[in-house]
Amino acid sequence: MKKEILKVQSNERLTDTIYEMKLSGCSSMLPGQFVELLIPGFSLRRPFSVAEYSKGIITIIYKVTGRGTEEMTAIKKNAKIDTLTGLGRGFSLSGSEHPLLIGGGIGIAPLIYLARVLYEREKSVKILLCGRCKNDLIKREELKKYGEVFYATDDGSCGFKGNALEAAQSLFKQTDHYYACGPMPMLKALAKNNNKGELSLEAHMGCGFGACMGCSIETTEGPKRVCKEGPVFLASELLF
Amino acid sequence: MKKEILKVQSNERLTDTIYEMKLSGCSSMLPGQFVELLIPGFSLRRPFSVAEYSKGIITIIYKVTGRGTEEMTAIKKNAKIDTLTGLGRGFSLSGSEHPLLIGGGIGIAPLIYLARVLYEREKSVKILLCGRCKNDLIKREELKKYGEVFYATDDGSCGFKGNALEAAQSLFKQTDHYYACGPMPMLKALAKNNNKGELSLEAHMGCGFGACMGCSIETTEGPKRVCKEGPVFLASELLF
Amino acid sequence: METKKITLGTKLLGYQLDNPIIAASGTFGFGYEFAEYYDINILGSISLKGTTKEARYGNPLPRIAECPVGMINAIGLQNPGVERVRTEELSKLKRYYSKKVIANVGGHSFEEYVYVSSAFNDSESVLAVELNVSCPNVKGGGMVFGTDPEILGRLVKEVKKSCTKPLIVKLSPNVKDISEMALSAESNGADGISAINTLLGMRIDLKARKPVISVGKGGYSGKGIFPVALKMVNDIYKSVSIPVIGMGGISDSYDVIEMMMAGATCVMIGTENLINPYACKDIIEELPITMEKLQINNLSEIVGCV
Amino acid sequence: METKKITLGTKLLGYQLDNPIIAASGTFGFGYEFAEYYDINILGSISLKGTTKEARYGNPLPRIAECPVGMINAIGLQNPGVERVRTEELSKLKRYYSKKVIANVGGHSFEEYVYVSSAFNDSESVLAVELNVSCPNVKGGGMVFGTDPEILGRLVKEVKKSCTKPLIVKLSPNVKDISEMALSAESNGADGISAINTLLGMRIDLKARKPVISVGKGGYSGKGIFPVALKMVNDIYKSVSIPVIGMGGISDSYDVIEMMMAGATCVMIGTENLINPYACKDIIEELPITMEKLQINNLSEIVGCV
Ligand SMILES: Cc1cc2nc3c(=O)[nH]c(=O)nc-3n(C[C@H](O)[C@H](O)[C@H](O)COP(=O)(O)OP(=O)(O)OC[C@H]3O[C@@H](n4cnc5c(N)ncnc54)[C@H](O)[C@@H]3O)c2cc1C
Ligand SMILES: Cc1cc2nc3c(=O)[nH]c(=O)nc-3n(C[C@H](O)[C@H](O)[C@H](O)COP(=O)(O)OP(=O)(O)OC[C@H]3O[C@@H](n4cnc5c(N)ncnc54)[C@H](O)[C@@H]3O)c2cc1C
Ligand SMILES: Cc1cc2nc3c(=O)[nH]c(=O)nc-3n(C[C@H](O)[C@H](O)[C@H](O)COP(=O)(O)O)c2cc1C
Ligand SMILES: Cc1cc2nc3c(=O)[nH]c(=O)nc-3n(C[C@H](O)[C@H](O)[C@H](O)COP(=O)(O)O)c2cc1C
Ligand code: FES
Ligand code: FES
Repeated sequence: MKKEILKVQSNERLTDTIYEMKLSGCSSMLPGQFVELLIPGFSLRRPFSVAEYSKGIITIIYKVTGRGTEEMTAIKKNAKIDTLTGLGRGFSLSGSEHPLLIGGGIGIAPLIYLARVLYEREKSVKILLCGRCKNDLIKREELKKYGEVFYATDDGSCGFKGNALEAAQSLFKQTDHYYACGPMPMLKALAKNNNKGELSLEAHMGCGFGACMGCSIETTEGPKRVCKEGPVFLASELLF
Repeated sequence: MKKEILKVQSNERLTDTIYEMKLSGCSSMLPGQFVELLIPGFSLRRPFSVAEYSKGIITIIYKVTGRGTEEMTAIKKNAKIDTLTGLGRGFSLSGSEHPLLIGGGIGIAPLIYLARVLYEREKSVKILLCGRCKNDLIKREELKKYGEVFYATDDGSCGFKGNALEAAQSLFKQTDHYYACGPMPMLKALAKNNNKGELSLEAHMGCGFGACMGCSIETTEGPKRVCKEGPVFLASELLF
Repeated sequence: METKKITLGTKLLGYQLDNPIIAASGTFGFGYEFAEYYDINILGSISLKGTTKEARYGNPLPRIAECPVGMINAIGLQNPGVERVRTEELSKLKRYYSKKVIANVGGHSFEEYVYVSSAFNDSESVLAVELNVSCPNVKGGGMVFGTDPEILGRLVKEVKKSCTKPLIVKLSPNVKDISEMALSAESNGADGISAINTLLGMRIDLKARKPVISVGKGGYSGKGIFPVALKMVNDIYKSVSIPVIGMGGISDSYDVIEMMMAGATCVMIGTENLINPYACKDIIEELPITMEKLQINNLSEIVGCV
Repeated sequence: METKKITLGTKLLGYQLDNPIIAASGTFGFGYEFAEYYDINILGSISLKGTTKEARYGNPLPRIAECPVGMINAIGLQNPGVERVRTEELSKLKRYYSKKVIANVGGHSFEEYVYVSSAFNDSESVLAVELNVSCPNVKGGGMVFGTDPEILGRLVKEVKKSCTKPLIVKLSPNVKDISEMALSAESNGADGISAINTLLGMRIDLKARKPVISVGKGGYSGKGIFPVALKMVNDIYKSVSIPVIGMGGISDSYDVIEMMMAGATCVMIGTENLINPYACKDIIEELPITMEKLQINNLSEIVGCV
């Protein structure tokens, strides 16, 4: 964890409700880790997974879901943001030669950086993107560079028509380890069906660095903090 | 009263602790009236007398006395400030042909605009500036344009050595009406000695426009609000 | 998004308000001064400055202290006395405001409360009397009535004997259990509850090394008290069946909706009027837009929905 | 300005602290995690996370809700139980912190409080036990001990029989009269008072139309409670003669000085640690500069000066 003042390089709309922000001045981020931005006018910091990181520049991809993220859309280039960086324990990077990445909606974001790193380590990467409709499946072109990409949508507007678990069934057979991020019901369904994976969770956070116990979940090994021992957990340790 | 978004034209240091800020976009201000600035990060607005007003531009001269005014010194050109303008009842402008203006320290500020207007109305204006030392006697050159200027300092570093009341004694003989603004002990002393004058008072304010009764003083005519019936009061109506 | 018919109309104590936004007592003078700034007829209603039997000047200055988010006041119920309020202030207000208002009543004794609250019996423009049993700024005054359920009950019963207007009891948050107070008011005849009044608070002038407020302590209001107000309004809502008027730190239309979800039938806007003289107007204008965003057609559907 | 010798040293319960800045319970974990960020030996002391007899997971998520200035928490005293705190956590902390700490004790029964508070009798690194009789987040728990002076008195008396460490009683602000509570603690043997714990508060998720916090309500802390905390610390200071540790919304060195002027011998920093992990460090570094500005040479000269 470091407290750093990052500088906004860009802040652009990707879809109706999803934006991409790049910030410079970050000293370290691993795939699956997150940052916490202090948005002026708000008391608590907002946590976001790192969607890409290279040469001190981090990318976050965020969905407007409330007043903080709404305010973020108005942040201009060169603005300075008080940020905690390098938070949490990210994805393991050496788990498998044939990893499967499963992203649901905005949960696709942290898989981008992960996919690139796994690709650079010469893993054979498969990526399953899930959403309600085609519009939810962000960053398709970029992800194609890092592996074979599959799609699933609830309305069938892109790829397989159905939910993540249904779409994952055949892919599960081709992997010994998966990484998933997305809405809680999706993660729950995946973990119950297949416990050889890692899931990135969300929780309302008081601090983001282990001080307040605001984000603790119960696991097979006792309570763990989403912000410190997580946000990435083994499917096998979660008690849903 | 109007709520207007003013734009900072300049914000410059005059002395060690006194600054001058010019703001544009103000629709109306009379001598002795005041504005209330909402400084970002603070709950209540800060009241300041208008030191000059012309063509929509107001000047305020402020002394750094606390955290709000300290913050104000960092405000940059072109910043926008949410302001209530045209507040209060200012100085009467037709009281006398030979007015005497008495300003103590930062209380000199509202007398500048007043002096100019009286001068333009062809009154024969005398101005007494009082302070602890020469440094306190701001805007001497400007005021000389509008009338005959006298000085009094506690340490004798400029003009008469002594306090405002002592210095005013001889000038009182040459006027039938005075206007005063400055620290409370000075105003009290003047009013007790000579009740043919108008005094501009200060009070901690909740609103600045008559809604909260936070600034009421007792007068011979019952309670009056510094922000609404004041800030200028007749010496004869004050109960010290 | 398709446009639906959004209605702000709200019923309070049998009276139909155009919207649930009421200016809170003590932050809106006697109302007419705001008529300089906008047409105050857009307001649901107005609760007038707290009124006592005799004219009162209140506490010495300073009466106001700033807080990180909010303020402390110790006005001490400055008002011209009930006779002049009833005759002069109400008729001045009538020139600008054609709806009914709420008369806010303060006091230091059973007798005073009874006297002042029944003085409005014949005032046609008064919709209800709001009994302020919670003003922290009057020596030997309101607070004791607002912190002891037994004494409060007796007061309410006494006032109801002679006051013919619907009676709203305004509660203090400076208690261990506000619902106990609300229950006592209800069971002794109160027609509604309003809450919360200010929290006791203090600020110190670091240079002078003494309290900012002349009388030492005062009432803390504004944004900083919102979470406390919300919790207390919800507690009251769950324990009584008379309507609750919610207030405390409301600064925008989202806060209004949150307060109504906690159980408020109407809300009052206080401190925000002092910082933004257009606060009530802004809120009334934003409210339908925010309701649409949150898919609320009718405010009554959300009252106490939590 | 000429430079004078400014000293931050403060005496608490017979123990000399380097400065009056103590990390507040529940916002600093068991301390050692902050050692990653700075040398925590600069702290006056640390109050550890509230500890109970058995390990507790606490309340379901969400346990945190944001407020306009501050936050609500309903952690529910998650902790590994006193045995592990005494053995594991304290010895982990010792590696990074060479001074003495304050053990914060929670509970739901006389027996539990007595058991846990005397479990630290032999812990050399424990300067004092802080009895949290005010946690609003435990069912059937702390709050009742913290809102009834008679029950509090009995509890303190009972704990004092077996706990050999100096005893600090941490009071709840959710009462009508906090000095009554402080007096009861003092007259039954408490060696110090700390205040305030969190105010009861609530927030609602407007889309879901239900409380943000899983258990409905929680404890409100942070800047928004500062004026209330200041007033209560002053009330306590004026009614007891044992030292008062002040807290509630302190976010910078000015707030520290204001709290001390109200009567605090030392202060605790809570929520601000969560927003700025360097909060205590920043405050300790700013303090001498602010003291010089305000012409304070020695902190003891300002304690309760108001
Ligand atoms: C480890 C982690 C990584 C995340 N990564 C991303 C990401 O890459 N992209 C993205 O769009 N979102 C991500 N989120 C969710 C994001 O933090 C929330 O959408 C955001 O905090 C909502 O803020 P708001 O002010 O718009 O919402 P509001 O509802 O107005 O927020 C009110 C409060 O609740 C908190 N809150 C609300 N929703 C969530 C949530 N889902 N998780 C945690 N806190 C919440 C806010 O932080 C704030 O404190 C992540 C969350 C966590 C915990
Ligand atoms: C009608 C009027 C006209 C004024 N004109 C001028 C002027 O032209 N130039 C100038 O330098 N000052 C003027 N003042 C005083 C000025 O308002 C205060 O110096 C300023 O508010 C201090 O703010 P602060 O944040 O620096 O001080 P802090 O002490 O940090 O402020 C804390 C709170 O106290 C209030 N406060 C503190 N001192 C005063 C005071 N003297 N009067 C009113 N409120 C106060 C602040 O507004 C704020 O709400 C005027 C005051 C009034 C009432
Ligand atoms: C300056 C001021 C004066 C007040 N005077 C009264 C009063 O006379 N009678 C009363 O019942 N409440 C009075 N109040 C309390 C408010 O009506 C309201 O209950 C409280 O401020 C909380 O709401 P808010 O946070 O929106 O201001 C006063 C509040 C303020 C700030
Ligand atoms: C997340 C969180 C957890 C807390 N846990 C405890 C606790 O275990 N024991 C305790 O006595 N107080 C606890 N508190 C209360 C704080 O120690 C402190 O009294 C309160 O938050 C007010 O101070 P602040 O405004 O500086 O945070 C907790 C507060 C927070 C925010
Ligand atoms: S958010 Fe504070 S411990 Fe995880
Ligand atoms: S400051 Fe509110 S009435 Fe004067």
